Amino acid sequence: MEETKIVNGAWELSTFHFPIEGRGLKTMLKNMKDKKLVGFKCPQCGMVYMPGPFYCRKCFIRIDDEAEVSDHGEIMTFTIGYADVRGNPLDEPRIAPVVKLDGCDSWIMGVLEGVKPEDVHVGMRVKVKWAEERTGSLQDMQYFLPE
Amino acid sequence: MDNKVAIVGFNMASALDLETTRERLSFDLTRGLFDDLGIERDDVGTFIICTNDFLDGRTISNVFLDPSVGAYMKDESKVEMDGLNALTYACMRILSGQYETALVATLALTGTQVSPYLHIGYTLDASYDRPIKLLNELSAAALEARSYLAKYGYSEELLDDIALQDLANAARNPNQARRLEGVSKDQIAGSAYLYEPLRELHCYPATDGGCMMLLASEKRAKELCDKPVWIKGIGRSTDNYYLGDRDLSGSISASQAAERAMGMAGIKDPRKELDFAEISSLFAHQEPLLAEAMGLLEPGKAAEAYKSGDTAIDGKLPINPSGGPLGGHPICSSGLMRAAEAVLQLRGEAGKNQVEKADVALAHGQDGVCAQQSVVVVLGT
Amino acid sequence: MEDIKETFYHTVAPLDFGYNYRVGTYLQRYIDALKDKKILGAKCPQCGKVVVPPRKYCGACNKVREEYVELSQEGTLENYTVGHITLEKGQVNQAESPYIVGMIKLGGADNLLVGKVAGVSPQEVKTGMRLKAVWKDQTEGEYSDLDHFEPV
Amino acid sequence: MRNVGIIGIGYTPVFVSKRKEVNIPEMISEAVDAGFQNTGLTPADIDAMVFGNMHTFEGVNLPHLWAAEHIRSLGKPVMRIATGGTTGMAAFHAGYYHVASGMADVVMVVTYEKHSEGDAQVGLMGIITPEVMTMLAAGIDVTGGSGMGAIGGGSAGGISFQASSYLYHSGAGIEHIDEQAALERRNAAKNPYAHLKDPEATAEKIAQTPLVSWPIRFGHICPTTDGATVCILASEEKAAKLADKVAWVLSVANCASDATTANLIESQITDPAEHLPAIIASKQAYERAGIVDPKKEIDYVEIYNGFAHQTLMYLEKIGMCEVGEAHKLQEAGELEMNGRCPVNASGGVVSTNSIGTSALNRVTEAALQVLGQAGEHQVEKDVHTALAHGWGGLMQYVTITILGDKPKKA
Repeated sequence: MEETKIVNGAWELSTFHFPIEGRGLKTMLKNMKDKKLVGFKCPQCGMVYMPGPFYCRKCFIRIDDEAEVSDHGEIMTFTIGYADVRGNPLDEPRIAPVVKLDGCDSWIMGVLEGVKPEDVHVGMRVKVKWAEERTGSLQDMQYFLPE
Repeated sequence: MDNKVAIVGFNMASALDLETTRERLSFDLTRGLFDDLGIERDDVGTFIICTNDFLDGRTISNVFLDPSVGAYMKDESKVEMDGLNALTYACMRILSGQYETALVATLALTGTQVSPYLHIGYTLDASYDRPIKLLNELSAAALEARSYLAKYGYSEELLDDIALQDLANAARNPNQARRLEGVSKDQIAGSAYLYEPLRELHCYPATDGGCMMLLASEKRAKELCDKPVWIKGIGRSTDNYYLGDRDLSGSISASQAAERAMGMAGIKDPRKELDFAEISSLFAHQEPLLAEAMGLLEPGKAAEAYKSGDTAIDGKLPINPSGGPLGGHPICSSGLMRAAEAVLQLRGEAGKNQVEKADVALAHGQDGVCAQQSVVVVLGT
Repeated sequence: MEDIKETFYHTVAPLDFGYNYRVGTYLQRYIDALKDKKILGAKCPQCGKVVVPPRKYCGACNKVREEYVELSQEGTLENYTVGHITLEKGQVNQAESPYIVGMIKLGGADNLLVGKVAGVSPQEVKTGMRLKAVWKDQTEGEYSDLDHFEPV
Repeated sequence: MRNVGIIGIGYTPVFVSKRKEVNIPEMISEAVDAGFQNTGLTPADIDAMVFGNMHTFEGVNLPHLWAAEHIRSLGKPVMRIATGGTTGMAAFHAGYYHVASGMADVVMVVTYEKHSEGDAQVGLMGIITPEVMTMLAAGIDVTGGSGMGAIGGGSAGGISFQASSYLYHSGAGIEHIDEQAALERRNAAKNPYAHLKDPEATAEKIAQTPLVSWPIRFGHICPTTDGATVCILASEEKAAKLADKVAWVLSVANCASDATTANLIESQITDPAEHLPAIIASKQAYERAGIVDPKKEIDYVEIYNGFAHQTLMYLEKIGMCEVGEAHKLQEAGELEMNGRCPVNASGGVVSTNSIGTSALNRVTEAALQVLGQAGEHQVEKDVHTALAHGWGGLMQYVTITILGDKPKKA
């Protein structure tokens, strides 16, 4: 059968104004200036989330208590990126681990330096490499290094 | 459906700007409902979320809402239509015997996050109506309005009378988003034309809102609350998409849906047996149009009914005693809110808007352009 | 009392995601005819009703419409609205001047075609008016070839 | 609870990357037609319909409205369900509850996707665009440039974390993912409704495709497909009148968790490779179907595998084998069409993915095996019971359906 004409349409996302929860992320960023990682702790089950949501997934109650989290942790899983988000090849493969920091129950994604791709493994101990000059943004936490 | 599924509780909020996020709105309303009923999330068997990706600005709009309605590690599904369809699905899950309780969770931030008109824009025929650019939610409603007025030779003044009744009811209702104290007919008739004959105050306002409702089986309902409201009948139907193929002066979807719902509820004479109706009339003319289609108003008698007060709170058959969607229309929640308002009336808790006799009620919801789809639920004590 | 709004991010996403819709077999025939300044409808083999623009299924009869029918370029205005606003990307803006959107019954069709009506003022337009199709001088096989309808 | 059976299936004649001649309703109508033709039913026999797809992939809201004539829904109740990748099966479950509740006797479930009119990357990005924009606004680099928060450092980030964690916990290697992709593309070659077909596919050929994000290669990833699928469900009483052979629904179950790809707005607490929802939903489904030992009692499995490792991973999650055993079954040839644990004889999602249909096709393909109507891709062993699985969302939804050749005893 023959090809038929194309007409264009769009999903006009540009017209949206999204209110997005930010307490957890803002609290985390603010404290990073002092090389501190701060999450929120459920008063009932004790789960520590970072960035901290305003409620506990499991207990379904409000969370308002802050809790400090270590900058050392363990790799739970990882990937090695060979292409960027658009699928173009990267110059150097990039190791991206998902890390469970000590004292925290949620996981955080990042970049791992100082180790060859073939040597990274689940369970590996890592620590945060902090920036010398910190501004209260996520750039303060530069990457993970082996412990 | 003889008293097998009941509404045991609900919690809703609506405003022009709720100053909240989707997650917070859904958590706050759900938590509030659980506290009211003295239950926890483990007491809920299944969750039906009702949101729409084009309103939420997200593909799979329930992705971040499962935990915030308490569905973490629970059975959950999503209906993407008016909330009364989600109520229908929840009801089915209980009727099947698989679950004793079901939470229906609806919300949309169509007051502050996104224009409510976009969502209908995306339902239009992408290969024809969208490139032609003549139809949109408002122009389609205006064509429907003129068609209805022309059918009986009504003047545009009827629209002002309808809007006045609804907006005055809404002004007294704390659950409504648009509360215009002391609203007058002149104010309505003086508001700007959007598409003739529809003026600004004949149309629903852009609204933020959400409504969470817990349904339960007969046994659980009696344990969970003193005043369960029973779902007596449900009916749904679909009309053609193409406006040019439809008789816009009536509504096939509403008449078929109502016939099915009333058939199930055993209602033969709706004007006698129903005590009031909550109708998703997004535009003033839709209230008598839909009421007529559902057999609640005598055809051609709308002008008299609104003048004489038959449709008012103290009238023969009150329509939208809550104020209806002209007082607030958070898409997805709107139809469920009609049911929630009906529950308030049936429990005698509707405050200043309480109708005198409230034992059997009808709630209506719609989807698509000019109510292409309707869903009707009959509720009773 | 915490200022709730202070804890939020207010995010915009300056993106419109694009889509490419195929018009399909029936509208392609319609567009091809527009190039020749003709308006096509499609006829149901069972009920015989003709719809414009053409579409594959007659929903009422559960039949595929197979026959294309050329329609008259004149018709009656059955319904209309005067627009005082425009809706672009969901945003309401005041229209430069009021304009008419009509529903027109073309000779030979059983449904109404939504079309732009011009050549008559919004005060004078009324249902029952006879209208005719007005074409672009140079037709290109686009929906816009059929520019508008105006009084006969 | 009333017994519910599948009495008819309809596919578009082809599942390919681009249907350039038809528009969206015209394409869907082909599957609806097939459903009617295959069963001899007419629209008058259908009490209600359920419709599902992922509508931001084409930018059409509630497409069942536009397509009403084409899907023959005038005058009928239609319910729209959408839950990401699980949409097709979530819609099927809604159809099931329509009948099980007694609210309808015969229900048609319609699903489709016409990926070629949109952009699948856009559709997927749309899941988290506001969150990603927020992270950018907060100074977080999400484009894979530098610093923390780079989303997985690449395009297949979240899934790669899952695959990587799966390999670690199971002891399987990337070569097993290669082989699984090859095996399913070979199966697809026997399925007329599959998209990517390669009768000569081998692990070696797949291994030559470039790595996107270790351990995921291009060869492990599903295509984007245009197609539509219809499934007709009926009550036991109606099925007896309307169909000669019925695939009975023994149970349905589903489970949702939190979004399991870490982003910095919503903390992740669920391991994407542990996949608790799959464990919970399958246990529930077995219990409801009265199945005690799935290894012995389930004859055939259809896994929703947008990525090839998921066949192996989910076989373990749903208890078809122990953790760490799936790749051993593969090595022993047991996952093949003539094996003891045949899986995805259809070619799976990794071969065909018109996303709205994908989870429904798991059910319809399982049904064809139960009915003995799968033609060239009918598996060798007798199939009395079969399980269909779906996943979706940000890897947090799981749906399970169990089918049998006999109705469940009351």
